[in-house]
Amino acid sequence: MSGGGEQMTDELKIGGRDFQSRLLLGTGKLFSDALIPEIVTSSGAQIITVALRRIDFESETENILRHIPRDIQLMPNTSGARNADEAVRIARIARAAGCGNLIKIEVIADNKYLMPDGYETVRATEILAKEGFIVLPYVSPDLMVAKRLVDAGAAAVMPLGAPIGSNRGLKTKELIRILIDEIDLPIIVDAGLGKPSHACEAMEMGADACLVNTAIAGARDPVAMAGAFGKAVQAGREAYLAGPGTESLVAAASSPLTGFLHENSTGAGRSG
Amino acid sequence: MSGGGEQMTDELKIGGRDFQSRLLLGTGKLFSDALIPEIVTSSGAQIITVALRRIDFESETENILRHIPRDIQLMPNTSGARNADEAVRIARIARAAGCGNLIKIEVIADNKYLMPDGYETVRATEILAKEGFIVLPYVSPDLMVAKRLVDAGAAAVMPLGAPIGSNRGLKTKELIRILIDEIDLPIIVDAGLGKPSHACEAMEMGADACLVNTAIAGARDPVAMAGAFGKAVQAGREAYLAGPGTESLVAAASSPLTGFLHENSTGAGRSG
Amino acid sequence: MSGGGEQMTDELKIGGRDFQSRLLLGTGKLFSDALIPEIVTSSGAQIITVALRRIDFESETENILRHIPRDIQLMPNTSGARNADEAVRIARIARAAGCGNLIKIEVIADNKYLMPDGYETVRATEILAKEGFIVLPYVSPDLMVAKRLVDAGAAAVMPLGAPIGSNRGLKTKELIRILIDEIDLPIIVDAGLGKPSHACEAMEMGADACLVNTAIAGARDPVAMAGAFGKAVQAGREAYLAGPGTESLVAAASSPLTGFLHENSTGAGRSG
Amino acid sequence: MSGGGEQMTDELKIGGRDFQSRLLLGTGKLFSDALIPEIVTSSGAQIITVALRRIDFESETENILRHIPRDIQLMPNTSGARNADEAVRIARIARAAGCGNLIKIEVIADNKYLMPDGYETVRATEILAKEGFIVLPYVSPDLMVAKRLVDAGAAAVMPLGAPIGSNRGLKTKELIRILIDEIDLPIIVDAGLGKPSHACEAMEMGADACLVNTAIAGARDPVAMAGAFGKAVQAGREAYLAGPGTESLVAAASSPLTGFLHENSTGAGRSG
Amino acid sequence: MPVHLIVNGKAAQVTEPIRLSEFLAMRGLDPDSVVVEYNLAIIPKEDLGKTILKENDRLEILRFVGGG
Amino acid sequence: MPVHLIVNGKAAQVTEPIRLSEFLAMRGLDPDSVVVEYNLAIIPKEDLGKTILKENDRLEILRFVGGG
Amino acid sequence: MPVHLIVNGKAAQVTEPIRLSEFLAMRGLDPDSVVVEYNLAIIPKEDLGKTILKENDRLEILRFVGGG
Amino acid sequence: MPVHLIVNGKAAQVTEPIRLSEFLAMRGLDPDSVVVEYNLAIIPKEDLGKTILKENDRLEILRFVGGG
Repeated sequence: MSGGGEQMTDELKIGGRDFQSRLLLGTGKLFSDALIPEIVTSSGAQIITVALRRIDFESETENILRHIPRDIQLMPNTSGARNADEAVRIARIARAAGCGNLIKIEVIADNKYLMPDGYETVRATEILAKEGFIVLPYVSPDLMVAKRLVDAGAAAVMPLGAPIGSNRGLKTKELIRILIDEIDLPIIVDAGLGKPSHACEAMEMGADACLVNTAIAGARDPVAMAGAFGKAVQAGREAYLAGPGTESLVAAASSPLTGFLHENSTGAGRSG
Repeated sequence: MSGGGEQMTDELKIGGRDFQSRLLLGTGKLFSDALIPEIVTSSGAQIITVALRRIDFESETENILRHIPRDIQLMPNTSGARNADEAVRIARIARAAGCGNLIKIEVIADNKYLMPDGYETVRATEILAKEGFIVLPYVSPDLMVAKRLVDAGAAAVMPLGAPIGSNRGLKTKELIRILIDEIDLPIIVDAGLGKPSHACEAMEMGADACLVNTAIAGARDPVAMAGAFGKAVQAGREAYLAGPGTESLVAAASSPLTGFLHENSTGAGRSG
Repeated sequence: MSGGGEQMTDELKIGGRDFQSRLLLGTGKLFSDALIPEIVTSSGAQIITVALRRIDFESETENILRHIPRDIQLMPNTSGARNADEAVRIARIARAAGCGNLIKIEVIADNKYLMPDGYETVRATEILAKEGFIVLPYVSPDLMVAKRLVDAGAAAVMPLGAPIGSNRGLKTKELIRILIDEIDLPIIVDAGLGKPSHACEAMEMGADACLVNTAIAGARDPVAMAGAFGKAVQAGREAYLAGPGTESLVAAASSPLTGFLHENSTGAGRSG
Repeated sequence: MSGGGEQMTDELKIGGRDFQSRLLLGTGKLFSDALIPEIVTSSGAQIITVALRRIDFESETENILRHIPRDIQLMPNTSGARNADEAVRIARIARAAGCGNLIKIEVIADNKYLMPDGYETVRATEILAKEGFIVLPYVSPDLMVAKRLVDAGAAAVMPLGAPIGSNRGLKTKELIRILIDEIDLPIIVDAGLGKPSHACEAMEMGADACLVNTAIAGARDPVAMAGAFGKAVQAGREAYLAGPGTESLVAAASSPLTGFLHENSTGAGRSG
Repeated sequence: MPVHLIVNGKAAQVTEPIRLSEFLAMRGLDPDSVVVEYNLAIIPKEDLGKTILKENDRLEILRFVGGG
Repeated sequence: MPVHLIVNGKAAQVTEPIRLSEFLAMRGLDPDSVVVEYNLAIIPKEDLGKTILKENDRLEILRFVGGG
Repeated sequence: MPVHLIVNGKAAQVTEPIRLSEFLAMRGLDPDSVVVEYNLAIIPKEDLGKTILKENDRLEILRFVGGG
Repeated sequence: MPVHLIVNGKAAQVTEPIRLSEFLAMRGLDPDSVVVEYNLAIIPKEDLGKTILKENDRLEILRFVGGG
């Protein structure tokens, strides 16, 4: 939904803050949280999600926050919430814990495909936006839900590309395209992006940012994969701003159409 | 085709020379050849194709070579050739003109889709390889043609992703995948790549490089688009080396599967 | 969602009635309503949608109902409704007009992409199901909306494949697949199917039926196209029941792998 | 490649004979050859491929020909051949054995992907066409190879949709589309079609026929699957002749655009 | 005395209180092919002759058309 | 006299009314790395020493973890 | 005196020069269901009884099988 | 006496036998930016002054242009 303009000033604006990077990182499923600083560096990400969970008294686990560089914007999610009230409760705790007022709403009651509940998400967004949160709701790419999120005061809309953690790619392209066209908020594709080319494609279509977790955490080399996603998101954004050419069903010579040595040639093809 | 290894030493080897960049540029259809230095810089490309044409005495045109930076490897193509003999003749002229011994073979007798002629291309490759050329043949992604090119002494195989100049993307993925798997030469996807995500995807599959022309020359801002392709090719390469995770049909939570506040929760989902 | 079993008894059950055909027809945009009987015959359809509109006193138009064969099940839609209340009002008028109690709920407030409003659709379904209607709601393929429709008493769920009238095909495959897997009601793909192969694919995935309008009405020969859709839907259904084989990345010979004349051959390939 | 015309006379012409059915059957990998008559009946196929193999003296196997109904046109293939000469030898034996002069050329030297060798196939076609065979060569979808097959006297061109037996579908659509557009012989898509929707799509694009083996033989119920393919091929052919409507990126209402009850409505959408 | 009506959202009038069935006939409409909503209530075909139009009545006269 | 609590959804008890900060210390938890909800109210770090646990108090002791 | 043959690529022998039709019968093969190539020439069914096997003859005995 | 040539596939002529380098100069071409094929042999830049055009010579004067 963003316009074009000078690349110098092409920043992602979320809740009044400007971000140079358009790749948001999830931190789940990493084999070690100690990788986070390197992943942040290689990817260039400036916004990072974390989740809130009950302490497990039986197993000693570290606080993830100590691995997250100071200048990074935290975005706690409300994972674990099955309805609006639980999401609201988690959001409040996260803010009280000093994580700031950015919150990713995630309300899921389906255990197999982890599909978000649009209705409850709208409700939670409404309540939290009124309380001053910067609300980024994770939803199915449904235009009418997205319109209600605009009315509810969301700061962005985060449609899924495919089920969470599936790595299947931009399978909902058709519907995300509509959100990009119709919704006057940043559109951040979240969930399902499995490879840098998927994120690149989302950005080329005009998405404002991508959130990636599983594809990075599940790679053999997460730091390198994070770097690849960072570049791909940038590439897609730059391509969007550079105004791609059109597709054609037949060929169009890239070398001149006069023949090389043929008199009166109307052109023997040549490539590109 | 390529192995993995340290990124430090991840270079594309063509004819005994090492290249850091895996994006090759075509120079056709630019609205001004004066853009070339900027495009080279933004893309990071190190190999550039040019064509050879008869002088048109009626119109004053400049020599493209003066716009191509010194340290760039030229790769003349044989566009205009309709059979092996013409391709051989063009290659010899290009080398005699001081362009070095890298040559892109392009033999096309079809004017609508500009599809290359595999049989004549094999013949030309055989002759030119024997004469000491570093031969990069442009072909349809046909395994048996590629095997013959190996025998003929080609330095790489350059299968098309879609018809030249069509911007349609990696439409021949299924067949290129087979070349990558079976052919022990660099595979450079040439023709049809219309967006950075297409090039990124080719690299993720294990292609060794991409050649792009129309998608850059036809963009509103060719310099920015060249930069986007440069990043996308790098992203795809890094992703290939980083070892992507696997796809799954169902979801896989990226936040922990213990519920947030639910006793005995087997997991309310959460995203990424 | 349906099981398998003998084809003899493979019927689509909607609201207590059994249908042999799994293709539902829309009647909009036909250049003459007089084509309907032929279209019904060629397609084999047994359920047909109609809309309700104000009389236009300026132009003489016929009553479409006189063109619809007696034994066909009418399914009025609530097109024109922008919210649940309007949908309910239209449904009641349609029933009062003697069209029976089958109703397709369609609530749309978006004029560009005609995307349905899931929230209002659930509300209308709830009200009408209580009043004894057999309710078939047209929705975006959102799992949580579909679950609410089950609770609201819907007789089927009708997710869109692509925007209405776009002929773009089964673009929401990823999400429809989830509905088929998780929702214990007939899933009828409605909107966007542009070619018989799209409908065939939906059925192969396990959809219970397809509703087609624009692709037939917009064909050069609507009667022939209706026949094609009828066969394609049946083909897809039969394939689903016949249990397709699995995909493989490499080849698997369909002729025997012993060579023809090669001693000790481990197999020269052969096709299929 | 075919024109349109009256469906009454829409026949596939191969070697001077007219066929009503546009589905050709392969007979490999069936768990029992005794299924053939039922498969022929359910599919409506009129042309059937068989292979020629050395007798295995150790195991008693039946002659497949006794299962093939009298009125079916046999099309032996040259599977097992690794070059043109072997293909020619097999073709001659098959004809001498009384199987008629229809022959499917299949020359394969690659054991993993079973990709055909276009060069050797052209050679074999040339020789056999001169000897009076009706030659149907199985090839990669390469335009220049197809043009040479036309010159060599082929009766049809049979491009692969994906590797043999892979069930992956119409993966080479982009290249087959070009053959359909440019080659003035019947185009029969052979190999790789895994589901009826794949065959349907090939026919909608204008392919003249499809050859299917693995997808039927590997189904849980091959007889039912053969029926499904028969219908899908017919559906695709009829759709091609019926002239499909065009795709659009936005929606196009299928119910009238006057609102239901809204004064001055410019249209609240409605579906189809 | 004229009777003012809202018919399909637009102002209309008849010169005297007439029956709904008469109104339809005046407009050339076959009662079998239309659906009539009279002040938000649907009027069964057999009752069209029993209903007499009066000042400020709201009529919706509808018909089934093609739709998807 | 023992104090009965519900901690993270499970029954727990302490032998006498102690401060929240003491309870965390007993469990080996660094107050800087956890979030404590006490009877549905979030307790700021600086107040952990002011709150004294009493019978039937409900505690949620939470921590930030990786999530997407 | 034994006659040495190559049958389907493998060495074989018969004890005396016999007709091709007799050879097939010995192997239990119905002439109607096989194709016989004899020293690279295809032998029509009606000629199987006319051909007498001799030293170093090469036979290919083939059959139609399922294929795609 | 005029000399007839075929230059880039078209008939051309010069009034007398001149050097290739002179021919290029007459046409306004910089020898550094063109490639010259003379009767199917490529002429190195340094030899352009040594070659004298004669009746029926075939010249191809080429240049590098953008290509993909």
